[in-house]
Amino acid sequence: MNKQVTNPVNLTAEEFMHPGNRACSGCGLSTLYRIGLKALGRDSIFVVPPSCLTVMQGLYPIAATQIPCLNVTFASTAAAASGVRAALKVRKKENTKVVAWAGDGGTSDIGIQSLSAAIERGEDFLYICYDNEAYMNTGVQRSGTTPQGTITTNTPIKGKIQKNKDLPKIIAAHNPTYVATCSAAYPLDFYNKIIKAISLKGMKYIHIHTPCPSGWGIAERLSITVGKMAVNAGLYDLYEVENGKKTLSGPSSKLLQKKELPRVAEYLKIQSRFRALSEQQIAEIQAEIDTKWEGYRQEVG
Amino acid sequence: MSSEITRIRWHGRGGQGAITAAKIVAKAAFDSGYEGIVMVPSFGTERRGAPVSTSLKISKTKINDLSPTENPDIVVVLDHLILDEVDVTAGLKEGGLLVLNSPRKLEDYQFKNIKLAIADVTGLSSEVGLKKGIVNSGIIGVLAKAVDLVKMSVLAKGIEAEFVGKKPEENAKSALLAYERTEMGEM
Amino acid sequence: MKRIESGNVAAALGVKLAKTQVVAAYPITPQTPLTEKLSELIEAGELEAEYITVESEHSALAVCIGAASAGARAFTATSANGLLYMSEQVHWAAGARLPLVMCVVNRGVGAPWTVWNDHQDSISQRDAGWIQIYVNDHQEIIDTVIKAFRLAETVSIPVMVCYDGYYLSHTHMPFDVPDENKVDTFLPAYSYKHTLNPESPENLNTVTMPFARPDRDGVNKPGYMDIRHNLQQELRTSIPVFEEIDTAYKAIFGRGGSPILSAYKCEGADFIVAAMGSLSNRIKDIVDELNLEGLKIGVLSVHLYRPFPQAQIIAALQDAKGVIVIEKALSYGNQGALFGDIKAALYPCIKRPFAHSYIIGLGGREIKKADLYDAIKESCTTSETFEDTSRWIGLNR
Amino acid sequence: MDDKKCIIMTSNSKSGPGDAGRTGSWRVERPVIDLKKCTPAKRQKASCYLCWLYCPDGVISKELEPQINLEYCKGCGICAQECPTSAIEMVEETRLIEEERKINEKN
Repeated sequence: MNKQVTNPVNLTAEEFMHPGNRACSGCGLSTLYRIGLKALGRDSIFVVPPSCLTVMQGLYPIAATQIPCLNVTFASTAAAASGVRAALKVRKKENTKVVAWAGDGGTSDIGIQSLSAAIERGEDFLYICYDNEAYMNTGVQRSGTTPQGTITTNTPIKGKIQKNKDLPKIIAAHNPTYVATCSAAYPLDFYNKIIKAISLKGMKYIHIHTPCPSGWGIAERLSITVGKMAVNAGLYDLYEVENGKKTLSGPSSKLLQKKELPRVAEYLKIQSRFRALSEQQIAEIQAEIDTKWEGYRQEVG
Repeated sequence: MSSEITRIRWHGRGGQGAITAAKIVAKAAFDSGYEGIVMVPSFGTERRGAPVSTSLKISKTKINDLSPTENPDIVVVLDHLILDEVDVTAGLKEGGLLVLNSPRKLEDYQFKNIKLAIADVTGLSSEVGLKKGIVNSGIIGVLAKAVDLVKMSVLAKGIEAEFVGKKPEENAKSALLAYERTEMGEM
Repeated sequence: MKRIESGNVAAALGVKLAKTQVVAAYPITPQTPLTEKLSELIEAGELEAEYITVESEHSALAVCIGAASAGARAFTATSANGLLYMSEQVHWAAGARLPLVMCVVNRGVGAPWTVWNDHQDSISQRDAGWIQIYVNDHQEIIDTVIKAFRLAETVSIPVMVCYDGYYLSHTHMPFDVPDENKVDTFLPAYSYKHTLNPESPENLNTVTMPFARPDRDGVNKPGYMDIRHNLQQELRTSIPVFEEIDTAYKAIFGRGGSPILSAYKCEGADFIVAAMGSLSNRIKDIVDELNLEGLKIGVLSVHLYRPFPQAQIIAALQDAKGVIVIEKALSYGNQGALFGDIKAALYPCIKRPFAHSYIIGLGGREIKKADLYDAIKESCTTSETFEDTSRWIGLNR
Repeated sequence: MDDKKCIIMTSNSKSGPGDAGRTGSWRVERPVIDLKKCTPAKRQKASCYLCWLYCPDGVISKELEPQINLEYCKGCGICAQECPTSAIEMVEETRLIEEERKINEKN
């Protein structure tokens, strides 16, 4: 491959997002959004439901983004994006990229119906879910993707009882054109996956593990660090699914060569949201990770 | 006004084509210069096989009342077995007309104060090469014979137009044959 | 060209003539045959449009919201619980000032389930900021759908064209299909002021403060309440706009002339029956009989229900002795919806007619001619003053 | 068609900086770059720029001597945390403001 590798030096310096926006200090979404826009470029239209992104993109009459955006109701993101795509088709502006960008609640909970239908119809747009593992915009309530044991404002003492939904797996079961998982701690991997996604026709889905300092109970400066820890411990895997085939990608694929991964306890204990987890629960999480990676290693032989 | 409206109520089974038959008559009436045509299918959850009814009102002037007909001048029955399930003559005006597809004869029926027009549409439709159970074209012939509302030639054209791609000529022939074979009686 | 088809087909042909570009469809009785017909027209190549089969009514209107915001003429249709399921989107479309057209094929709402006709579905959405038009027959359906697109796009407010489930949707009646070329001259190309455009990016429907706020150039921009006030103002403006559009339509097609209210034998009448939809046509027959009996009585059919045409209502009713409102929906816990609105409109009049209210035909309950006759006649002869409750006719049948 | 002159008010925001105001005021700590340690500054060659990459607010410039736009920098400290040469130090904002005030007074 003689493809140029994207790095911070050759990545465009052009910014499509304005400083002075309303993202919290140290916001994982903010980095992603900034780098994501560089990959998407100006000829894009966003569709955004209520989420931290709604606030980050600005309050009327100032937009923090330089990309046209349609704010829509919580449950309707993928349907509204389908409408935008249809209009561009009849207006013969098919090169314009349509990008739905929603949070984990907006995707795994209230938005899953319209998203599922859009994939089933074979719509042509990119759906990005930034998963900060709770309803952060409303003040940290548990969502379908909140991990078991997480303290949130409506699981305040015992932590969330239930396990999280594996949303990318649910999406992949629909057989869209492309599914990828990313981490906000690896913005260049995200950049590359967007570039790939927008080169493909049909429905593309990117799911991003997105640290949130206030919701996760970490110092602002640690949001990249903690994201890397989740990937390196093998807890959150970065992969792509094409034609039904799942392949570990980017930083996660490099973990295959390692005999032992860093312990997940390190990742869990740095965040106050996991303070209700017992040693026993942490050991169970570690055991699940170990089994999973044993499986990955056997697959590649 | 109401006295100028001819009201026809159709009885059939879901899937039998009573609505299509009523539609053909409605179009033919429209083509024959009637301005007020209202064809009201029975409202709701039709299911294949279950008895259904349709109202057709025909007038020279616009009709304002879109409700199903309670007091028909004519009742058309596509399947004589429905007589056992439904009181088809309910509300039929005195001296009104009952148009019936039945293998039985006029004398087999005992109605009071009505005219009866009868033909074995089921039998003759297979005679002209239609699939068994196609009776909605034939019954139109019986109706045309019994009442002078719309000319048989206009109806036959309407049938051919409606059944494009579905044996249009055989369907028209079925109606013409039924027209010829209709037995009429008053009781 | 005259055709004899169902009301749903009449609506579909109107949508086709309007050269709608995006259709979102989700089945619900009795609307379904309308969007089925559109799928047929699109698959047959008679209408060049994107047909999107969504998974819910909520998404149906979302598709239209997306499409209209991105510059395409969009349409959907629904009934009953489907309309209620999209209610959030109904409000959204009005607040975003999207020029959508939607047919509501009126049906009673659950629970309990009913598939039959009344007006509770669209009446319950009367406060959403849409223009609501109720039509009485197939000719009005097809003509109004075409006019609705021009109206919506002129004032940038979405329009609901409401017609009775089954009574109109499934009934076959003759109507004239307007000439395509003439419709093209009547209806200009789609436009939306804030179309999503990468060349001049705007962020639409953003969080808006309770107060005015300066933009990037320091110019104060309105707060939420000002934006909502503007919607209210321009809904009022849409009344004369609709009249002008109707006049333009009449000039081309020779039909129309009473888009807001249509009056039948109301001139010099002592009593006037007010109603909406196909029921108003049916009441004409009763009124004819009562006139023969010596009563001076007419029918006022209310077509434009939102924005509510107060001035026209006053002009039509203030000289009568009595107004009898017969309707198929109510504001539960209060009274008939149209009745309440008509009374409120008449309040400023020095000499007011009495006003009586009847609720009829809910969930498809059979409307008997005798019931209508008796109720109207009783109201004309008892001549009580304003009433605050509605009488229900046809109960326990 | 707009003879009735509808204004059509909607919430349609136009792009511009500072929606949340001068977010530099949010800072508790200020990133201070030691150019002797900063890789591109030291090498005088475009390189590294991880601070620029990770900065959530895009307030660090991609220059040979990277500049931080303190008007908008929220002071999260990610740049300091992720800098491979530890060239960025987070310094208490109030202390720096106080020092700056003194310098200004002298001048």
